[in-house]
This record gives sequence, C-alpha cells and structure tokens, in this order.
Amino acid sequence: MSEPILSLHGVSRSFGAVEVLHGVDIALRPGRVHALIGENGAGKSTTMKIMAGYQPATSGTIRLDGQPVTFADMAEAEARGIVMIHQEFNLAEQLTVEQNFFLGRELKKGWLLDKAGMRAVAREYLDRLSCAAHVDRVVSGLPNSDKQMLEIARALSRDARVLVMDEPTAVLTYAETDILLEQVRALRAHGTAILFTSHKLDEVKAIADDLTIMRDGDVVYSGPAADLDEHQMAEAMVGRDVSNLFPPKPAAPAPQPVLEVAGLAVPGYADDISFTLNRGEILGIAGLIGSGRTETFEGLCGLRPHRGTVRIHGRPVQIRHPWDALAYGLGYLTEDRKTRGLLLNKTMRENLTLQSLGAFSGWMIDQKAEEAALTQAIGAFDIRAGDRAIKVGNLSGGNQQKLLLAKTMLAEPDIVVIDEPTRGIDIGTKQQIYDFIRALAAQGRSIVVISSEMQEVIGLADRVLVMRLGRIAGEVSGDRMTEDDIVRLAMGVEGQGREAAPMEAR
Amino acid sequence: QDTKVIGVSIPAATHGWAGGMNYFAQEAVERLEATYENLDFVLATASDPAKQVSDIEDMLATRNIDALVVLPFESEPLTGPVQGVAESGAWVTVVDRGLSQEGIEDLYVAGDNPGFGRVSGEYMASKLPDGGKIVVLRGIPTTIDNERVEGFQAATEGTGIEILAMEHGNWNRDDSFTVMQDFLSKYPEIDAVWASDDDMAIGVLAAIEASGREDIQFVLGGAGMKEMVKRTMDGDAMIPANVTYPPSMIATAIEITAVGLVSNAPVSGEFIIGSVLVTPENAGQYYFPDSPF
Amino acid sequence: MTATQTPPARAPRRGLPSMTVLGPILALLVLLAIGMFLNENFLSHANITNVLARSAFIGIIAVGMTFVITAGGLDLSVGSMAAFIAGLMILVMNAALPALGIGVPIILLGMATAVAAGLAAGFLNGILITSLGIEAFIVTLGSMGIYRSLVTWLADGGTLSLDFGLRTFYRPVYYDGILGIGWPIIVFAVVVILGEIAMRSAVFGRHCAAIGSNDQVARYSSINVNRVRLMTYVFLGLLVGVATIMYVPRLGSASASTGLLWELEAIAAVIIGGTVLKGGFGRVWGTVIGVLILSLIGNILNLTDLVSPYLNGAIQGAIIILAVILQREGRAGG
Amino acid sequence: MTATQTPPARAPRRGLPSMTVLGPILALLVLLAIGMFLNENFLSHANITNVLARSAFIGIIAVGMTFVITAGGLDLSVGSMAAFIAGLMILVMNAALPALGIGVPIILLGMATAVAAGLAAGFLNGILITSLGIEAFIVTLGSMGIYRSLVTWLADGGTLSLDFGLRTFYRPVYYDGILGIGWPIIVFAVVVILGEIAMRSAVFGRHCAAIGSNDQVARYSSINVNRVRLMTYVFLGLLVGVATIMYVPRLGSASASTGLLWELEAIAAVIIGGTVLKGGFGRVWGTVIGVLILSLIGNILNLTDLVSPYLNGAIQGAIIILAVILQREGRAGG
Ligand SMILES: Nc1ncnc2c1ncn2[C@@H]1O[C@H](COP(=O)(O)OP(=O)(O)OP(=O)(O)O)[C@@H](O)[C@H]1O
Ligand SMILES: Nc1ncnc2c1ncn2[C@@H]1O[C@H](COP(=O)(O)OP(=O)(O)OP(=O)(O)O)[C@@H](O)[C@H]1O
Ligand SMILES: [Mg+2]
Ligand SMILES: [Mg+2]
Repeated sequence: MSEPILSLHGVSRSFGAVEVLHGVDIALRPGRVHALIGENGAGKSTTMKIMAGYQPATSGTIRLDGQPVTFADMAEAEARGIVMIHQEFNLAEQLTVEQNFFLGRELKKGWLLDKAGMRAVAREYLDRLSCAAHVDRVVSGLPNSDKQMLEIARALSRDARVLVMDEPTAVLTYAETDILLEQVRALRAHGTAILFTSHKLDEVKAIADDLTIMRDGDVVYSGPAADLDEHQMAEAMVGRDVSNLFPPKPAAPAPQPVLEVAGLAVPGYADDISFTLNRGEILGIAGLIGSGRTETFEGLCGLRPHRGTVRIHGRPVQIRHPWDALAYGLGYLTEDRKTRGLLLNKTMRENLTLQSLGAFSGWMIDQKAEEAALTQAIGAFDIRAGDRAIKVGNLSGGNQQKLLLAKTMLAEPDIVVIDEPTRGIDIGTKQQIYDFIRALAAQGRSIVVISSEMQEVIGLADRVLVMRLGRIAGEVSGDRMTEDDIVRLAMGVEGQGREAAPMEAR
Repeated sequence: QDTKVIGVSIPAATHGWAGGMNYFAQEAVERLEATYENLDFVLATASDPAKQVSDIEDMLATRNIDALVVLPFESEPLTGPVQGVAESGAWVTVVDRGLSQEGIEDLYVAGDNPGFGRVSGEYMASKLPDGGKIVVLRGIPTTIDNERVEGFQAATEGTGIEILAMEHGNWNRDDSFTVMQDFLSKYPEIDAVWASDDDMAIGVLAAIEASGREDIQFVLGGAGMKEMVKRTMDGDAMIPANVTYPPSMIATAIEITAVGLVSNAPVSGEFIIGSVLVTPENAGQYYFPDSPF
Repeated sequence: MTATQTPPARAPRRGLPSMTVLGPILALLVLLAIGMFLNENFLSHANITNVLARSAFIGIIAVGMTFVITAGGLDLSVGSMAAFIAGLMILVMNAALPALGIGVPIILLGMATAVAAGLAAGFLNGILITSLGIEAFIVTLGSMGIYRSLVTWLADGGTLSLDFGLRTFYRPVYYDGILGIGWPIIVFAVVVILGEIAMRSAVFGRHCAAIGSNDQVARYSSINVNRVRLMTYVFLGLLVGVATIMYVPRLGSASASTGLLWELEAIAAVIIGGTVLKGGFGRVWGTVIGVLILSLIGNILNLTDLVSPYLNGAIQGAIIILAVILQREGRAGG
Repeated sequence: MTATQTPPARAPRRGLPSMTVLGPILALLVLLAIGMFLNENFLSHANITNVLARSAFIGIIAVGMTFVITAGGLDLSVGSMAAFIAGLMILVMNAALPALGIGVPIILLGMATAVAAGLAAGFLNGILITSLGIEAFIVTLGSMGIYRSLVTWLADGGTLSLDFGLRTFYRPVYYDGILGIGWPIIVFAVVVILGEIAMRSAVFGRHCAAIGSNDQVARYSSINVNRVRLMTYVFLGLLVGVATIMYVPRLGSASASTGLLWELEAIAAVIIGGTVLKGGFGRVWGTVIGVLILSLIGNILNLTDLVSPYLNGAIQGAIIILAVILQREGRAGG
C-alpha cells in the first residue's frame, strides 16, 4: 500500500476538563477513500478539524508526507493542499453563490475582480454537481441541499491533495448523493486522499476503501472497508445489534380524525393540499427535494402565509402564527436545526425549554424544574455532551438534532410534524428515535413525518402521502407502500417506473 | 488663617462666546490662586443643566465651598440648588443669567440680554433709516436667545425694517454659513443681516462673499470677538459695528467674590454689565488683542 | 431507551467568577479607590447619596435599554423622550393648577401623564420597528429629532417651568426619602431588582435573549417575536416616564437641553456592564455597574482640579475604554 | 431517487429593480419635487452647488462609514475626529507660516497633516477594536470624547483660526473648481466612484461584506479578518482627513462645535441608503442618496417658512423615517 499523505498519531483533544479524543490514530493514503464512522459525539468532526488545521490537537502528532507538522490555522493547512467541508454550513448567508464560492481567493483582473470569470468557473463546478442554483442568488435563500452542493463545489475547485468531508450527504437526496459519489470516485482516480463521514452506512459500503470506527473518542476498528458489512459496522459503532431498525407497526385502530386539512395553499410553494390525520397515526410525507413538503407544513403551522381550511378535533381553526399552532396542540420540528431550531450560543437548558417556558414558570422560571427536564431529556434522547453547561453550538451535530427533538416534544404537542427527524443521527440513535415516535403514537398522539429517506418513511409510517410540484400526487398504504410506488408518484411517471431502478440497490 | 474654597460653575465651551467665558474663568482662577495663598478654587464646566446641578452638589458635599460663582446654564433648574448653597451659609455670586427667585444671591454680575437685542435693533434702525429687508440668525433655542430677539424686534418695530426670515444658526459658524447660503438663494434682495453673534457673523460673511452678492450692505454681529472688533476699527464697511456682551464678566465676578472673601469686606449688590454699541470711533476701547475671543 | 452516561448535573463552574463578571466590578472598585484617595469626603453620606440619586435617571432608563439591546434593538430617542415627557408633564400640571390646587392629586396627575406619555412614546417607536420592520436606529433617530423639536416648540425655544409653589410641594420626591435613602435611589433599586428578576428568571428576559440571539429560532419556537420586541420598547418608554417623574422635581423645568445625550450614556452603561450590543445576552446588574462607573467618573473629576476642565471629556473617554479593556482582557485570559 | 425536482435556476429577478433599490431614489425624487414646488430658486445652479458642496464633508465620511458598517462595525468618533484634525491642521499651518510663507508648500503640509492624522486616528480606533476585541461602540464613544476634548483644549475653549492671509490663499479649495463644479463636489464624486468600485468590484468590498455577514466564515475562508476590519477604520480615518482638507478652507476655523453630530448624520445616511446596520451588505451609491436626502431636508426647510423653526428637527425626523418606510414597504410587497 502507498505511504500515507496525512496521518494522526495518538492525537488527543480536550475541551476544558473534558477529553473528547483519547489517542486517535488514522492515516489517509493517496487514491483511497477513507470512511470515518461512529456514533454522535464520538469525535469524528473533531478528528477531522484537527487534520484540516481548524483546531489544534491537545497532544499527539500530525504527519504530512511523513513529516510532523503543526498547522497554525486552516489557511496554512489549505496552502499545503488539505481542504475540508464542514458539517455545519460555512457560508456567508448574505453573499451570493459566486461570492461565497470564491471567498478568500477571488480572481482578479488587474486591480478589479474578474466577475465574469468567477461566475463562469462557479457555474462550471456547480454544473458538474448538477446543482442548478443561480450564481447570483443570495445564499440565505437557497435550500439546504444547494448550500451543501455549493460547499462541495467550492472544495472541489481547490485542487486538494487531501479532501476531508464531514457528513456531506446528510442533507442530500439519493440522486444528489450519487452525483457526489461520482465526483469522489473521479478524485480518487486522480490520486486525491479522501476522508469521509456519513451516518448512511450504505454510502460508506459503496465508496469506502479504508474504514475507521470511533466510539467515545477511541478508535475501535481500523482496516479495509470490505471486511465489514453494514450490520457489522453498525454493531461495531453502537456496541449492540441494530438489525431491527424500525419498531413493529400495530394494527390500525378505527380512524378517529384529529387533523383535517382541506384546500391548503401556500402561495408560491403548494396548492390544494387536503388530507386527514388520525389519532395515534404516523403519517409519512414523501417527495422529491423542492416538492414543497417543508413549505406546506410550515404554512399549516402558521410559519408562512397560507389559505385553506383546517380542523383540529373537528373544530375549524385559524392558524396565523406559530403560537396559534402551539395553542391548538400542533408542534413543528424544523429541518434546519442551525438557523431555525436552536440558539447555538445558549446552553442546552435554555434551548430545551424555550418553546414551553410557560410550563416552567409561574411568576418566575423554575430553574430546578428546567434542570430536571434536561436530565430527563438527556436520558430519553441519549444526548451526549461532555458538560451540561456547554453551548449548544459546541455539541456534535447529531446531539444537536436530538436536543431539537427533545425541545419540540417537551411542549407535549398533540399533533407533531417532524421534518427530517434523523438528519445526521447515527444508526443506533435512529433506532431509539423511531421507537420513541412509535411510542408517542401509541400514547394517542398523531405524527407527521416528512423525510427524504425513503426507507424511513416506509419503515415508520402507517400511511404515506407523496408530494409532487407542490401538490399531493397520491397516497400509499399497506402493501403498496413500496419504494417503487412512491417514486413513481413522486416523479409523475405512473406506470413506467424503470427510471427508479437505481434505488433498488439500496 | 485657614484656606477658603471658591466654587466656580459654568457651562462648557460649546460655542464661541462660552469658549471665551471659559478662558476668562480659568485665567482668573489661576491668577487669583497665585495671588492669594489661602484661596482654593474648584472649577467645573457643565454640558447641560442637570450636569451643572450635579457639579454644584458635588462642590457642596465634598469641597466645603465658602463661596460659589455660578453662571447658570438655565435659570429655572439652577434656582433650587443654588438656593441650597446659599442656605448652607456660603457666599453666592450669580453671573449673567438671573435666578428665577429673587434674593438668593449675594452678588449679581449681570449681562443684559434684552438690552443686547435692543441696542442691535436700534443700530439697525439707524443704519437703515428708510427701512430695509433684513434676515436674522438666531442662537441655540434658549431663554437668552428669546430675550435678545424680543429686544431686537421691539426696537425695530415700526421703523420700516422688514424681517424677511429668522432661522437658528446655533451660535455656530457652520450652521450660520449654511442658513445664510439658503437665505441668499431664497431672497433676491437683502439689505442687511443681524447675525446676533460674531461666530455666526463669520459664517454669514463667508456665505455672502462666496455668493458674490452686492446687495447686502452690512452684517451686524455681536459679543465683541476681537477679530470682528478689529475689522470695525479698521473701517470695514461690511462690519460697521458690534454690540458687546463681554465673556470676561465671569472674571469680574470671580475677582469681586475672591476679594470680598479675603478682605472680609464683602461687596454685595448688583452689577449690570450693559451691552454697548461698538463703532469705528470707540472700537479701540473694546479691542483686546490678547484675549482668545 | 438505553441509559447512557449522563454527565452529572453540574452547574456552570462555581469556582472563581470569570473576568467578564469581575471586570466591571473591578473597574468600579478602582474608581472608588481613586475617589477615596483624592478626597476624604468622597465616601461621605452626602456625596454617596448625591451620586446614587443622580445616577437614578440614567440608571432607570438604562435598565429598560438593557432589555431593548438584549432583544437586538436600540433606542436613540430616550433623552429627547425624557425632555418631551418632562415638558408635557410640566404643562399639564401648570394647566391643572387652577382646577386642582396644590396637593397630592395634581402630583398624581403629573405622574400619570408621564407614565402615559412614556408608554405611548415607547409604543410608537416599537410599533414602527416591529410592524413596519424599519431599522431601530432610523426610527429612534427620527423620533429623537421629533421629541427634541417638540419640547423646544412647547417651550417656545426657552424653558418650561413648573409653577413655583407646585415645585416646592413636589420637591421632596427627589430630595426626601425614607431612612435617609432618597426616593430616586429607592425607585432605582426597585427598578433594578425587578429588572434583574425579569431578565434572569422571567419568561420575558429569556425571550428577549432568544430573539436577540436568533429571531428565526425564536419564531420557530412559537415566540411572538414582534410582541416581545414591542414590549421592550414599551417597557423602556415606561421607565423613561418613571425617570422623568424623578427628574422634574429635581430641576423643576424642561428645555431643549434636557436629557441631552442621555441615550449615549444609557447605551454606554449597558455595554460597559457586559450586555452585547448586537443582542442575545444581557444583564441588568452589569448595567447598574456601568451607570455607577459613568457617574463616578464625573464625580471624581469634580473632586480634584488635576486636569484642565477642557480635558474632562478625554479622561471620561479614556476611562470608558479602560473599563471595558479590563473586562475583555480578562475574557481573553479566562 | 434519480432526479430532483428543482425549479429552473432562478436568477434574482432582473426585470424591474426592487423597491430597496428604488426606495431611496424615489424618496430623493419626492424631495426634489417638493423643493421645486416650494421655491423656484431651488433648482438654480447656485442652490444646487451649495447643497452638493456642503454635502461633501458628510458624504466623504459616509462613504468610509459604509465600509465600516458593512463589515459589522460602527464609528461614533468621526465628527470629533474631524474637529480635532481641523484644529491640528490649522495649528500646524499657522506654526509653519513663518518658515514656509504663504504658498503651495504650506497647503501641502496642511493636507499631509490632515491625511496623516486621519490615518493615525483611524488606525488607533481600529487597533483597539480588532486587537483588543473591544466593542466598536465603546471604543469610538471613548475616542469621540477624547478628540472633542483635545480640540477644545487646543483651542483653549475658543476657536482656532487659520492665519488670514493663508486662508485667503487656501480658500479656492472650497470655493473654486473646474467647469463651474466646485472642488468639494469633484472630490466627493471621485471618492464615491472609487468607493463604489471598491465595494462592488474589489476584493476589499467583498471581504467587508463577508466579515459583516459572518466573521467566523470569513476566518475559515482564510480572510485576515482583523486586517480587513482594521483597514475599514483606517480608510474611514483617511476619508475624515480628506473631508477636513475640504472643510478648513471654507471658514478657516475649528472649534469645539466643529463636526458636532456628524457621526449620527453619516450613519443615518448610510442606513437610509440601504446598508444593513448589523453588517453584511452595503452599497456606496445608496449612501450618496442618503446624504443628499439629509442635506435636501435642511435646505428645503430653510427655503420655506411653512413651519416654526423650532419644529425643523421634527420634520427632519419624520422625513428620515418616511424615506425608510418607502423603501421597506416596497420590500415587504416585492
Ligand atoms: N468547542 C467545543 N467545546 C466543548 N466541547 C466540544 C467542542 N467541540 C466538540 N465538543 C465535544 O466533543 C465531542 C465530539 O464532538 P464531534 O463533533 O467530534 O462528534 P461527531 O463524532 O462529529 O458527532 P456527530 O455524528 O453528531 O457529528 C462532543 O461531545 C462535543 O460535545
Ligand atoms: N434550484 C432552486 N432554485 C431556487 N429555489 C429553489 C431551488 N430548489 C429549491 N428551491 C426552493 O428552496 C426552498 C426549499 O425547498 P425544499 O427543498 O426544502 O423543499 P421540500 O419539499 O421541503 O424538500 P426537503 O424537505 O426534502 O428539503 C423552497 O422554497 C424551494 O422552492
Ligand atoms: Mg460531526
Ligand atoms: Mg424540506
């Protein structure tokens, strides 16, 4: 095997008194894809940041081409050919796609910017990823997947010797993921060393040459990826068997409508949405990215202007504002935890109770009760944080997602819409979350799950609505709840669904 | 003999006249401290009435003043606190602006604001015997400014002088420059300008000069800034006169108070420092080349 | 679900408080030491009372400003608003004098006027900022000009004065108190305590911090962002009214120069106290320290004649910067 | 799945410019129409020249302020800084007069002094803000007090005046020009054009916006955040120096009241022009419109006698708010 380009030897890292990495060894080789997997909070992102110079190691050595190095900052690492794509978006929201693409290394024509040139180059790289986002659009208006594609395009354009990618596929669809993996293969062929994390083990299986598995800051497996199958990987990560990912579905009780929606329209995004949600039911919402699922339900929950009639428990209701929704027992969990879900510079306690402060306060907020609720949530959602007083922005991505779930559930909504419940969540926790959602339904709550992961919708939901171009394309349930049927509805190719073939591999 | 402390409380140097007054106050304090070993001075400048009240409270609470010389920012708000000082047994000298209650101060060294306006108005009327169109620049909106303008209006009433417009130039060169430029755009014919203050007169003159207009016969400022008095003395036709309002009145007040305190023969009563018309004939008397103002 | 290694419910480190907490207090102590060194009367009851009482106006306003800034807003109009309310209060009381005579009712009328005008003014600022979505800086810069003009106009360019008899009757509200503690100090203390509780332990304070930190997240957490934001301005308006109630008996008048630059002083106090200008984090007790630091600088400069009075502003500016450096330096270290 | 259902790549709408662009221009046009309606001399060459020339000081400074604000900063000290630089310039020129005599060299010396002092003052502000990490509001509030004090002290409370002969020689720099266009207008125009290019088409402007939008991201993109931020303050200081070079020949003097409240006016102009106060987006041409709107309001109020001069400030405030409402209303609609 070729010599490693970049390697860590016995690297440890502490934040304050908490050590999160305990002597990690990892080596990246040219022309190979190295996958790094592990539970949420295992230390994957931290490892990657150390390799790319974003954070210093507390102890241990980093070797580049066999020589020990210390990077003063990421600029230095980048100058040595190491480029990283962050788990968190690393974009200036008020700037345009092109401005972000070239941020920090703008092309110039004499004294001035070569805008035409930069537009063309940005366009070229985005096209390579089949990303249609316009180069003059302001980034804050882009969907998450386009933001991720922009980050990837930016990294690709840097001619890296080592490319480090932290969960690049978390917000991508299968199709986009395929495009990305295509690019990764091309880079590999070109001799680039690639480090890659994902909680989607099928991707890991499909692309990785080498594999490192981490648990609680330790490396527990290191070797060729081919030696383990997905089950073994999951087991090595979680330390227990996770073969039954989805809880069993109970027999459907007599339908008892809780939420009735008729003719809901969210101008510009969705029209003529009608459906009924029953007590104790989990309703899945499937559809392609951009099919308007998020907007529909944000409209329903009063977060966007909308029209249409909504009945809750048979009573017609007007939901103009998010607090109206909550008053009717309707909760919404956003797909965008960073900018809409959590206050990143506040503690877990403050975030957890933000939506349900009323329940924790008479005249004053009962901080003891809050702490108790946090303890409860940490247990129930398996939130792993070194320190309870940690700022939420310093939690690992998956643990943020768990906290967001806990926050939404703390308001005890009767009806809850969960948009992309398991983005960035490890497989062990996924199983726990699915159990949790099913348990909620069993308690008599009604749940809508919007998800871009086909298996999640099928495995979890009692019934699936498929959306296409802002309308409901159809409903599937029982035996018809198959990937094939859903894809046909989502793509509007009823009856001639062979295009959906690539999915079957999953 | 133990040391006596005199507190001096004046408004901060936010415009030309106040700047001159600040200069004279500091100069008097330095001179008197050097002359009388047993005198100590506390000088505080205030940017608004509330700050001035605080200054006086501090002097009373921490410096045990035996006398206070105060040039009130405004009469009303200062009346109570100065009364407090008087009740504590200290000597009180009030300068320029009277308090709103009579009989508080031991000594009153007064400027004459209505008189300032009246003298200006009378001069204006005498220079324009056949009447004429004038524009007026006012100071910062305050009682002082109101008194001056009222005096001026009273003196010009029925003389054929038409006041085209009045705007606030805030005793500021830049503001008066801007206002005058706009007056010049607005009125095709202006016979004279009452700038009511020499700082404002400077701005007005610059605006007129830049416009190249010939119709304005003269500009009447006020307060006796040395450059302006010099030009009157030299017979500059644009600045034929000035009206005094000497910022040095503060020094006079401090001096009388100090002498009174030291000699144990206090001089009480009222000194009115009237506003005098300065013309080329008598300008020499009012020209102090060493003054900063 | 499986039990996991829950970290012990550790409170934020108990040991030494950090420099962001110690910083402003330290700066205050240094100033106190300097004051004591320069003048033996510095710690006299009279001087301490004076300093505290005169801090009360800015202090009461700054408490309100803490909430506005914490919620990501700003209010430049408070100084002019105070001047306007004072003018209005004086006009109303003078006008009612023939009907009501001197007595408690007319004072109550004046107070009610101030409170009502404060609430209305705060509401106006707030509604423009929240409903029309205009930058707070612009709205309050505009209303700053408007109130300042209005008071000049009400006073006809001069000074509005409370009837003398009335003033004598009203005077004790500033100058008296209970147990030797002046009313302004008592009111200030009450406002601070309520403010600290509201900021730290009430839903309102939590919501302000959430909105200032990220208003999208607040909205998605079902917080009525516009209402909370509006409330901060209304609350500030109310406190400006309260401050004015204390201010009028002190000076008995209002003019165009009343409350000049109070807005800058209040904002500076808030920031010296450790509240973040861009919002998201605020502390009321810090603001109190900020206010005291600013008042003490003025007081100490009056205690001595070390420097030319022309340079007072420079000393003041330098101390403000130093006080904050002390705090930040610590932060970098700790 | 194989395909995503992305809508066709939507460009930011090209058709009609949005209200955020039209808003300030519309407000300006409305003001021009009002001016024309109220006074026939409004559009005279003399009046237009006057308004433009007097806008130049604030305008030149506001261009610099646009960069500072875009990068997420703020500078309250510019007005005092201008006063201080003017004072220093006058002192230096007067002192050099015996040696150099009246002529071009002494003017150049004065200009060099102003530029150097501006750069130094901007550098000082910037270094305190970036290296020590102190809130820009506090640093510049402090230096505002310091410069204002220093000029009062230099002038001994009064006014510093340029030697009369020297002033006569220097005067044309404000009053003359080429082809009937005054020098201040020409310099202003050049500064605006360079500023617009720097903001729109140079790396610097882009980096300012990036830092103001999210300085963490900027840092991760290998931008030297502190250096860019420092540069904005240095650049602003330089422009304050340039503005002062134009200012001194106008009246030949400087005092404690020179440049009073210029900072507020400059910031207001920047924000009226559509730059975001919290940073991340700025436009220089908008600032120019903002400056012109502010100057025109004063000009129009002087040209008419519709309202009591006491109420000028109120009208001014109301128009500022209205100008911005115009712009935001459009945004809400579009
Ligand atoms: N700046 C920080 N301060 C304190 N703790 C931190 C900081 N950054 C990371 N941590 C902690 O380090 C641990 C490892 O985090 P890391 O982000 O590396 O996990 P991860 O493996 O990437 O998890 P995920 O799959 O959820 O992204 C977590 O417990 C996290 O809370
Ligand atoms: N290529 C694009 N160009 C412009 N706007 C787009 C593009 N793709 C999506 N959008 C918009 O971005 C927003 C985000 O849509 P989003 O992808 O979240 O829809 P969705 O159906 O909820 O899908 P998902 O929940 O899987 O993300 C929508 O307003 C959508 O119209
Ligand atoms: Mg991670
Ligand atoms: Mg979505």
